[in-house]
Amino acid sequence: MTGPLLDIRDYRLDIGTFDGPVHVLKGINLTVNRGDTLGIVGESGSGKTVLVRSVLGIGPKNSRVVEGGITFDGQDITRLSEKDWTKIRGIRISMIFQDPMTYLNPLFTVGRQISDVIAAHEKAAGQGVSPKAARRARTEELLDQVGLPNPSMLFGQYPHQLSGGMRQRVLIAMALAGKPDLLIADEPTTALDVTVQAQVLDLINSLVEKLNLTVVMISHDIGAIATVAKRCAVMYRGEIVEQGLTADILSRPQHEYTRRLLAAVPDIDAAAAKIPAEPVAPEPAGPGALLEAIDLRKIYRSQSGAEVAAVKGISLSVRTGEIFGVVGESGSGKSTLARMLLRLIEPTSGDIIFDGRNISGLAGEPLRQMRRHMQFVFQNPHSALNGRHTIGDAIGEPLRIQTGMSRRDIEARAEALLDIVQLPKMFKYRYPHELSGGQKQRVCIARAIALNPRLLILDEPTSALDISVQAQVLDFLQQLRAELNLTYVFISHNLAVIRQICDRTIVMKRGEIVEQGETERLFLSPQQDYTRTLIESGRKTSRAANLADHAG
Amino acid sequence: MLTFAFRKLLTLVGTMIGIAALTFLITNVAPGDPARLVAGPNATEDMVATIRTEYGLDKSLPEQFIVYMGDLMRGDLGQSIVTTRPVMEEVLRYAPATLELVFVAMALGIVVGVPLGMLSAVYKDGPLDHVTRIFSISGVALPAFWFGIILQLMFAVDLGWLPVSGRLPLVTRPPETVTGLLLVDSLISGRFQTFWTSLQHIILPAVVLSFPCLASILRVNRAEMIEVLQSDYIVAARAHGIASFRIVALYALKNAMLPTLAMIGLRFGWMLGSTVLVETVFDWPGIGLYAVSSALSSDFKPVIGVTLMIGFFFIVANTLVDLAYAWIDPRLRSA
Amino acid sequence: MTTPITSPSTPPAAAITMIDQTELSRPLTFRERHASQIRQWRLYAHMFRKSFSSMLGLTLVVLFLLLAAFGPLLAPYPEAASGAIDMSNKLMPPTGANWFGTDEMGADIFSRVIMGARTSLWIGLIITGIGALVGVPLGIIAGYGGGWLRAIIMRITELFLAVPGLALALAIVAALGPGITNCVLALALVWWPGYVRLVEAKTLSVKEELFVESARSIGARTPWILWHHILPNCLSPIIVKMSMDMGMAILSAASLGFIGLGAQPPAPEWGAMISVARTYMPDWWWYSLFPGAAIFLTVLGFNLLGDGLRDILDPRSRDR
Amino acid sequence: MFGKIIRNIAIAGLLASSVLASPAAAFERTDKGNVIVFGGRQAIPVLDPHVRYDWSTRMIQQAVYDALLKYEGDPAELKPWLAEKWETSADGKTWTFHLAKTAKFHNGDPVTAEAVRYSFERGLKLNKGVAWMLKDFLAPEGISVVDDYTVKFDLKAPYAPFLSFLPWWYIVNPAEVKAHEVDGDYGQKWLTDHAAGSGPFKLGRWEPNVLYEVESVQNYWKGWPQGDKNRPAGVIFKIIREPAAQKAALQRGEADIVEGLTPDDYVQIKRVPGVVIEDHKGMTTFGIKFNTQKGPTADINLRKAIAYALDYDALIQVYNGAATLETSPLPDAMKGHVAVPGMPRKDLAKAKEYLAKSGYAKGGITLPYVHVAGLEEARRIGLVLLDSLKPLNINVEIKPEQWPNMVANGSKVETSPAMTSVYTTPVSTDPDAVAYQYHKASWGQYYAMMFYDNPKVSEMIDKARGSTNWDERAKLYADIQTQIVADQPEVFGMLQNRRWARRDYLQGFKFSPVRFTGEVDLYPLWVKAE
Repeated sequence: MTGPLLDIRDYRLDIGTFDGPVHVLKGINLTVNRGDTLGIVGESGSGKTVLVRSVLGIGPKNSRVVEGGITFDGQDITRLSEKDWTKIRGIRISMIFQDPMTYLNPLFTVGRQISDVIAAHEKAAGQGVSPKAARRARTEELLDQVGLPNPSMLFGQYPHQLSGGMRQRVLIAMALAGKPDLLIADEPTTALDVTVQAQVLDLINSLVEKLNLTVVMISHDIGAIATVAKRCAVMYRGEIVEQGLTADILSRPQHEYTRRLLAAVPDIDAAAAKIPAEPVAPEPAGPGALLEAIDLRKIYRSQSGAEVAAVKGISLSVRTGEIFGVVGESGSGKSTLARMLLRLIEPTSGDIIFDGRNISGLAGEPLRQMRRHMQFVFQNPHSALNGRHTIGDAIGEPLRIQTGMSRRDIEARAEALLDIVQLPKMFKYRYPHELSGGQKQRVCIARAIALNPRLLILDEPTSALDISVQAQVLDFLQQLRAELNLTYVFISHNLAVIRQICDRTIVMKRGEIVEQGETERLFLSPQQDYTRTLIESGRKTSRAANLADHAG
Repeated sequence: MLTFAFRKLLTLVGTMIGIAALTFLITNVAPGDPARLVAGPNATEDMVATIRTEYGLDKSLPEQFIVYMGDLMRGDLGQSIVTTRPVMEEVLRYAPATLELVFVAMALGIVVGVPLGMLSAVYKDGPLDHVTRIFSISGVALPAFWFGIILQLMFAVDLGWLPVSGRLPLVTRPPETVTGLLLVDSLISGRFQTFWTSLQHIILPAVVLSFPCLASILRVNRAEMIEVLQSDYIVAARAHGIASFRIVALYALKNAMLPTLAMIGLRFGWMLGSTVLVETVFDWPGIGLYAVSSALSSDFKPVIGVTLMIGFFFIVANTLVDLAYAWIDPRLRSA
Repeated sequence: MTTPITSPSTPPAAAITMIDQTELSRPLTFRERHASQIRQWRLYAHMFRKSFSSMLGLTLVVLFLLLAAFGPLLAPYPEAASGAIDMSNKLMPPTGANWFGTDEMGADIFSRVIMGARTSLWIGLIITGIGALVGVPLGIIAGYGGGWLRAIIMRITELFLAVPGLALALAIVAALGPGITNCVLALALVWWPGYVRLVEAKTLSVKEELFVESARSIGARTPWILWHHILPNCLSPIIVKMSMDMGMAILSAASLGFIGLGAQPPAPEWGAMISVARTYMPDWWWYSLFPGAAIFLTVLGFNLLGDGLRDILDPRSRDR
Repeated sequence: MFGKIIRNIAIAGLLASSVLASPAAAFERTDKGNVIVFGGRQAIPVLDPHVRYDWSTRMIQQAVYDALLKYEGDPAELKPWLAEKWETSADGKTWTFHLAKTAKFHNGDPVTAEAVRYSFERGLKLNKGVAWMLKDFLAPEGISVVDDYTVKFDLKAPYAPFLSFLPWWYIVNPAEVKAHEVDGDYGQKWLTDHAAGSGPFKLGRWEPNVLYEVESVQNYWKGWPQGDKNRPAGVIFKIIREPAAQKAALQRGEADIVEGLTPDDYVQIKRVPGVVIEDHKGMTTFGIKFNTQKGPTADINLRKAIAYALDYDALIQVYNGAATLETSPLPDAMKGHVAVPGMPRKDLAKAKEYLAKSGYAKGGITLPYVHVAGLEEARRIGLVLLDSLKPLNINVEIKPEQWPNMVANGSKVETSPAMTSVYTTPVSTDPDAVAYQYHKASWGQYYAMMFYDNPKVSEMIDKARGSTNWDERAKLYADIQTQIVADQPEVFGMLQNRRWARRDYLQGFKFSPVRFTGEVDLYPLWVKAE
């Protein structure tokens, strides 16, 4: 029992591509002792997932270890044969995966999947597979351990019958089934709602304590890492730029990148330093508002004929020049609402008034004309751009559709727009897949403002982006609003972001407004339980709270 | 579930009527006078007219259509003008031979195609994969009629291992009809020699018929397996230490079977269509041969009847595939 | 076992930023402006070249196209295709003068096989062309439009698809009478539904993409969306299918020719040649062997090509 | 049931391992004796003798039914069969037949005059199949039963060929037919795949499109020419559609006799030991019929030009020599045939001469040549024609058509193509059977697609069929033949030989040219076992 459990030395990994080898990992040095909890933080492309998967022997196909190696419990596992891996993988090292939906086989019951893992473990341990009933008992015990109610019923259920949080717990139970020496958690909370995130992190913490687990957790969310890990490493472009005690890194970041990263994390408890729009004079709701919705409803009819209300009678009023926030968890109806405001989805009932004109009855040409003034920025910039069009085409498209501008003028305007969103002009010849997420979102914004609209509806514009990029985009959005005199409706599930930029906010739950008002008031003195829970959960995964914990 | 079944049944009836209307119209657009063929070479005009009247061919086309659709509702497919018998009776007589052939061919396709697809997915880009790829695409590209003739020459004429054509030797009396499938009937009546010879007779046509089908099952299965093997839950299963064989043969295969099943359903229909070629080459007395010989003598009621029958089998097969889907995929079961 | 890194969607960012740094005021060269496309095509070419079967397919198709284009120049006895006879020279086995032997009328089979390439090319082009021309618009309309229009189009499509194409085509040709025109007509008539289904399914998924919604949000009219967004994104599977269908159409036409309902001699159509030649088995094996091999290799070529194209253009699509 | 199936599969598996593919038997044997297997390409959809006939159907009809007379021998002669003897009145209108008293139907009923009367009445009333042969001259009421074994026919007008048609009118058992009558259909439905005859065979297995079996009758009233000992147990008519498969079946002994091989096959298979080729001169004429009323071929000079341009030798080569050129519109084996002098043969100079006289002196026209889809030889002759007319600068478009469409188009002057290839097989040995094709009254029939109109010829034909004096008729037919050749309504082609390939152990084969292509008299066949 001497020596570290996991020891990574000068690990260098290349991946072969069409354009030649790419250095994915460059000289990684990491040590994990028994009982350690190590967090690895990094943004997409930093190489953190490749690193932990290499530890499990499921790294990318075309990869090649250039230098260094990985030692697990004294055994060199850098280049193990597939046969030897079966004795380690899942048995001694196990993994919790990030997206609970795609990591469970949809065609097998939860119980079957877990008890198969148990059987595999028993076989590897050479003790012979125990009878079905015994494995079932053990499975139910595990399900119970991860805090799932009614394990015996759960045993026979299929993944699609469970909620996201429950599935994540099932994945954890699966990872624990082999009683592993080392548990790797790959972004275990990323795909979950804020409130559920907090619960899952609590569970992991309690399991670590109860079972004395050794955990390596990777995440882009420094808050989540801080909640679980005692030690922490920061990865950037395939390198570990900094490692040490989590508390130290959070409070005294040494590397420039770490500092930048920490600065980019929006703080739920920080009052915003907002860039004021022109007149911040609070106008009363009602006349004079740029956009009003009156009793909007959207009812879907399912195949069996049952009615499902996505939005249940929402009224709101957006003043000229403000940033109007809409916050809610997934399924709260916020995206439906946003689309209805722009008539991308037909409301079942209710009125939409834009600039004093009722647009709910518009159709055909007048509606098209309307669209000049209101634009939408979508959540996922990767799919909001047609992969077959160049960036120049994408930005020029609104102009081609809505104006009679000449080709040459459109080109010029597209270049100007690229300038505005701070992208090089060259990009007009590029295709979306060649751009990074942040760049793509800028293109989407450029496209949205091409026609000089008055209102932008931003549907989670940053949630698909890395934190550092998110910060840049948020800053940029605020600048833009000031420059172009825009009004925003800003939709997000991230309370910290909302607090950072929104003037007024509504909180939505199951298609209804739970609470609304000035953003600051909402955060300082929430009136509703739901709002309070949301803020609490948000705080749990936030940096400041944990910083305080660890420091104290 | 009951509404589901009812809806399926309704679609089936609707589609059958549609097919009937479609084929009726298609086959009646062109001129051509089957009555003349039947009346014989020396028949006088009034003799031809006798036959026309007897088969209602003297009526106008819309009238004939209405009569035909009316008969169809009563399950009457009309009368073959060449054999003078009810088409329904004839189609039912020839159908078992075709079904037997298609079943055996399909079984061959599945038994060979699925494991081969699995193997070439697991050893993707290996030598086996390359061989099966060329093999499978060759399978689709081989003209069935030509391939059939070549096999016949090789195995029946040259080597003499297998019979040239037909379902049974000449003097062998078919076993008592229970299912109409000789392989099954001969076993039921305990006539093993008959079973064995009818097996010998079915091998060549079944191989020819199954080859393209085998190829596409293989390809779909391979493509699906590759995709499934890359999927997150398989990665997870591997990470959790489940044995590779178990992952491939159980976890991944079950997931990959869904699209494979769809292909099997599709290919079932295709096979039924291709029997017109294979049965012609091998003198296999099924509905394909019946359709071809009727088509060549402008006897259209049987052609419509066979088309309907094939459509019917096809729809039934696809319904079974749908059911199998629901059986495999729990997400569909609860919906 | 993760997603292959070589997929075209993940080029190294370095390639782009390098050009960015050199952004100048001078007008850009063609190569610079189209660097992305050039890289994409190079990548396609690279992936295609790597695959033996794809290259084999391409070779066969190019060979076939060459034969179709220059058949009359290449064939030693081009008049053999138009029915010239030489009874004294009939059914000769392959020799130096007649590489593939002669048929029952003494015509040179080698020449007839070569001249058959053009016939087959036309058959394939017309059938797939009509199929796509009819099917693609209907599929897009059905997929994008929805409602009763979709219901009608899809009902009719399903009706056609419920009967195997060959059986239906057989019925049609039987009614219209044998001959190459009728055969092509019949096959075209049963071919379009495949495109409707393919394009409809693809349209249904493409129309859910955000960029379509995005186009709507900037006020694009439906025809604009169909033309600029839906169609380009349906193109890959259509190209793949058309390539495969070229082969299948040739094969189907040959099948009808074999039954005796397709092209009729003296038209040098391979299926019709086999139809005659089968009566000369096995003693005059060369007669059916070479046209059969020609069909096989052509169809194989188009299928391999289509398969290779699928791998690079549309890697996730299902085999049909 | 499934348990049983599974157990049986296991047993079958065991058997399979011991039984290898059984070697081809020389001929089929059953416990009752040898069975002869005839491999043919054409199915028998309807067996009813008064509804349908073609070669395969008639071969089986001939086997299970008897007629008053029967054709036998080469040249074909009318032999007494059910009718032992007959006489005709001086005016040629009344015919009386005396029946054999020993004849019995398969169910034991005697063949009586009433059965004969009923059978003829049935044939005439159904107005199908054979009806055309007699219906213009015989009404159902004209047939009367004199006594149990004597029957009398009163014709509407004298009709010389009357007797020559009788072998194709088979006698059915009225008692059995009436028992199976449905809705006054004269038992048509039942007779489709059943028989009520008195012939040497009765029906055995009947698997449509697969095989048809007949079993020999033990005490056939007329006895067996090969002797009762050699009498086969039966004959199986097996449908083998592919010539290659037929050939293989013959070589493997799976079939004892096959028809319909390609001309080249016959040459090839002749060399196989144990295989004998039956090669006989037939009566089926082949002609390329011109549309003489419309279009370019209305011009007799053009017709002559084409007739002189055609490569007649190639016609023979198409059949590998197994054919002879026509020397008259009538086939050689027919009574009254004369070799007409000056039949056109290939002579390009003459052809060009005629072309120059025609309205198309420079050629430059395209003429359609229609043949029945699937008829290989007709197609090949089309190619020969195409090749032959190239020197005249006349292009030929070869168009295959389905038989019903071809006949429909050919029934009117307007739609009839310029050239149509037509095979005709006379069903009797009387010259009228062929000559009448050139009568104007035949217009509309497929064999009259040339729409030949020569009043003089029509008049002579009418006169000849009404006469009872053979010498007078012979002279008339000689004139008719000469005149037709002079008018060139068609290119007179060749008479193809009738060929079968059989195993040498198959004995008793008797050829008679009046039968259809492929049709064989099954009655005298037998297997000589070593």
